[in-house]
Amino acid sequence: MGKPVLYVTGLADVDDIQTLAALSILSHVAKKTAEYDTSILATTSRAVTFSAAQEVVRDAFTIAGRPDSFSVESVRYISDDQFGYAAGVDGMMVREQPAANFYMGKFYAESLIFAETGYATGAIQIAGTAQANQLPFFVAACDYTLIGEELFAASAYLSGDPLQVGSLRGQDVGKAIVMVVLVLASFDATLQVLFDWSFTSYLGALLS
Amino acid sequence: MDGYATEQIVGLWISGFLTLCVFSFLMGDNPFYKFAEHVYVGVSAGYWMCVGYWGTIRPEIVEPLKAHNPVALVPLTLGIMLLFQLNPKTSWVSRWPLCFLVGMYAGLQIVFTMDSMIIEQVAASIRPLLVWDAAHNIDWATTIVNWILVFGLLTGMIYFYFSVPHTGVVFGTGARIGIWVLMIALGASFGYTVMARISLLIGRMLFFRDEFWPMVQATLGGG
Amino acid sequence: MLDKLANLDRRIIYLIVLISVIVPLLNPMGLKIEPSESVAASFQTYEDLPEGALVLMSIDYGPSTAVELEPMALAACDQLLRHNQKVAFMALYPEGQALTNRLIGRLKELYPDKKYGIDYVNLGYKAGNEAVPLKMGLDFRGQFPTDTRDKPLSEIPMLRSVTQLKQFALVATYSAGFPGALEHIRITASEYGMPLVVGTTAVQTPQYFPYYDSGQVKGLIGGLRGAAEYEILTGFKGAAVGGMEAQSIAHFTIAGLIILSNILTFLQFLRKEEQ
Amino acid sequence: MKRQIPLLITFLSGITLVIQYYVLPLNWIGKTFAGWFQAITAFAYVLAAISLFAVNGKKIRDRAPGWLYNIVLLVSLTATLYMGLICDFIGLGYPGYQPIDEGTAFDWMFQYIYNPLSATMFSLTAFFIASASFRAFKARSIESTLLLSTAFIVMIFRVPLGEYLWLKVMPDGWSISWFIDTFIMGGFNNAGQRAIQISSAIGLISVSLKIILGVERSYLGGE
Repeated sequence: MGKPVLYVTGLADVDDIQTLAALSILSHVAKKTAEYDTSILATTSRAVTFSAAQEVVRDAFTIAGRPDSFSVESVRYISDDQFGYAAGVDGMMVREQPAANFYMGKFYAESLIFAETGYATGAIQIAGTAQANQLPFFVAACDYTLIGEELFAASAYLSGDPLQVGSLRGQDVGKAIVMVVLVLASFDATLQVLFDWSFTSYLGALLS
Repeated sequence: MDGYATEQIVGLWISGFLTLCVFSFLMGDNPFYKFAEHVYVGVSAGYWMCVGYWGTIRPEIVEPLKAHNPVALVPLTLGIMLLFQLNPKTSWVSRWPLCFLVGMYAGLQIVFTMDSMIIEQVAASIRPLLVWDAAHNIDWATTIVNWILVFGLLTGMIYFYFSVPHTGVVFGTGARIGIWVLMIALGASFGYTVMARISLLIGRMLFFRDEFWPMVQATLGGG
Repeated sequence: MLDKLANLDRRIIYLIVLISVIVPLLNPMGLKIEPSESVAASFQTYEDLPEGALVLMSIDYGPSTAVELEPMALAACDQLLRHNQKVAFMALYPEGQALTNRLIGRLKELYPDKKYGIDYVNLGYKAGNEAVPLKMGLDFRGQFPTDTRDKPLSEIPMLRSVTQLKQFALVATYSAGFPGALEHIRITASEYGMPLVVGTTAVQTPQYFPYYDSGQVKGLIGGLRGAAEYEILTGFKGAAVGGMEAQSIAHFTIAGLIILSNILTFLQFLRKEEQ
Repeated sequence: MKRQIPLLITFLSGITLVIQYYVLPLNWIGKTFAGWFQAITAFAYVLAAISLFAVNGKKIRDRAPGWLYNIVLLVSLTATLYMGLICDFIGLGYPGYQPIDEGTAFDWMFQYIYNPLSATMFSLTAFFIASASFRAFKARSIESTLLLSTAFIVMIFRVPLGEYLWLKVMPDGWSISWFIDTFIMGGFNNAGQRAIQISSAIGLISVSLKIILGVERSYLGGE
């Protein structure tokens, strides 16, 4: 009952990793709305993403044990054109007055139009994208924003698939290596400046 | 006739008209904008196909085939298989070329990402935390920048480190400072993006001031 | 009154922005522009090229970002032709080829004595994103067998002896997005070791600053501001300098809007506290 | 069968590209694969144009709402293809010139139709950023306050008027553009951008590995 939840997927098709992350998060959000019996509105701008989103929401409602309350109308294809998509979703925001807006996936300049209208309707707004130059606008206008890698981490975490979570762990090992090398090498460079001696120069002398 | 060839005059009138059609979107969606938008979609798809043919399909496929080089048959067949995507029943055929593209794209990412985007970037962030200037006292500016570079990157990476909850001294404060560094970086990017967007509008106003208006004066105003 | 002002109609804001751009364009103030370090470095990289050097210029932008990038490319071409060096144009962006035609049209006006095929040539657009710099580095003539007029490279005077990417003294990319500067940084510069100058839109400048800081890129020119600085350094009378005043007024307007909106929210918050 | 062979193609093309990069005598494979990759990408443009004919043709046949605009789209698509491709096939082209070269009708269409439409379409974002700045960009948390204040500094002092006013007010030893270049861009922006880019580069390599090894299959879409 009450106001619906609006879930906006980005402009890219299923061949883009950000759209896939958006669909994986959509399944989790749809499951939650099914459990709390609130309606969900998912909008897409590509035909293939549209059919994939329909599958995702139907499965989510079935898993949540309420296959009957899934309506085909809840997943909509708006338009392929960037500003046509923005205008279409804006119209829905003003008409349906959703309580919460999700913007997940690959967004370009139209991210501004969504965030602005969403803010004006007073909805809670959560965004997530890896598009570096759209992040400032989502951060400034939305209540919470998944930044870059967080979008993929969230989709892996929510999907619960051991392979996805495992690969997340693997990537963290890579990041840990970068952090350790950064700290040690900077410390080493500082020694070089202070005492004109450092581990690397010492090793270098040994090897040569 | 006063320095403007006829096709230039016709062209500038059409450009002016189409520019105003697109700007009319600001007053709300209307037939002029829809007209301009559909012309844009049609012309851009046509442009991409023509340039794609002359630039790549002809030299990679048509000419080798004319020279009876059989190797060019491979990209030709893979290309035609891509067109099967149009009909849902035969769309599985288009998966073969798609997989070649995706596989090669993945191979390219592995090969060209490690060195230029990770190793060289980390190397450039390794800075001494104390720097003397010529007179052998502390060069405060460079030292502070080095601290920001080293610990900014470190805390930023902690923020993107997901397998440990961001609580406690190291990871809690680390992630906290990390998000602040990211926010200042995104703030700078926000400022630059505003600069970019405004210059797009300046570009269109320059079109009216420097190209469209002189032409109108030259042709209608009798110079 | 407070609420009416807080959610002002969009169209009034559009009008404010339009006025803030048009007014300065009609009467310029002639403000001084200070060239920044990364733009001066790009200028110097071009200046240090030897006499008669051959430069590969990759036009990787479309009409929507031409306002920022075309002035940079034009000022650089003017600089090259003035030192009678040679420039070969290529494009990773489909629209880059047609915009190269426009550049060549302007160069013909500026330098009537310079000839196509001797001082500048258009090698055109190649589809395939990263695959183009990859193949170009392995076998330049294999990637660009002919120019856009189907003339083989062997018959083009300036490229007759050119078979490898290494024979170019410098690669410059004027890039609006993908494919563009990042592909040239990762492949042309990092992989094949070519000196690279990057001109990019203001939107992408922060993303490419780290590559200038790490030395992978010899120079970085960012946005209309960078183009204006470059025009001042080369003394080329271009479009970018004129736009900078409008840029200033518009920025002050938008900054004012942000401050006003936050003040209004704060006042609304105070009023709600009193009730 | 429909999934095994495509995944095998992805694996082979990815692995081959990685191997040929490290084994130098094999890099003729890289060259041939790059040629095929380019040809197939060009075919994707052909596919896009044909699917436009299919989608819009259907809408016109069913008289879907706004079908007049679909006719406008197809007319501009066909006109562009005629000027850039078909006129050459039927011999009405420009002898010795590709029909898309300088001075051709195709080039005129680009300069006076495609160019203004594309440039104006994106210049709309200047208006959107202004209205969003006023209505939605609030300093509601430490993070957004940091972001907006940095954006404010960059917006105001990266333009000549800002620098002019700063020099008027501050003693001349203090240069604001030096401060922005050194600390905001040279320090925080580089640290923050590197944190974002290095994390996404590591993520990119991980996803590419998953694609080549067939762990990540969702790009194949439904069954």
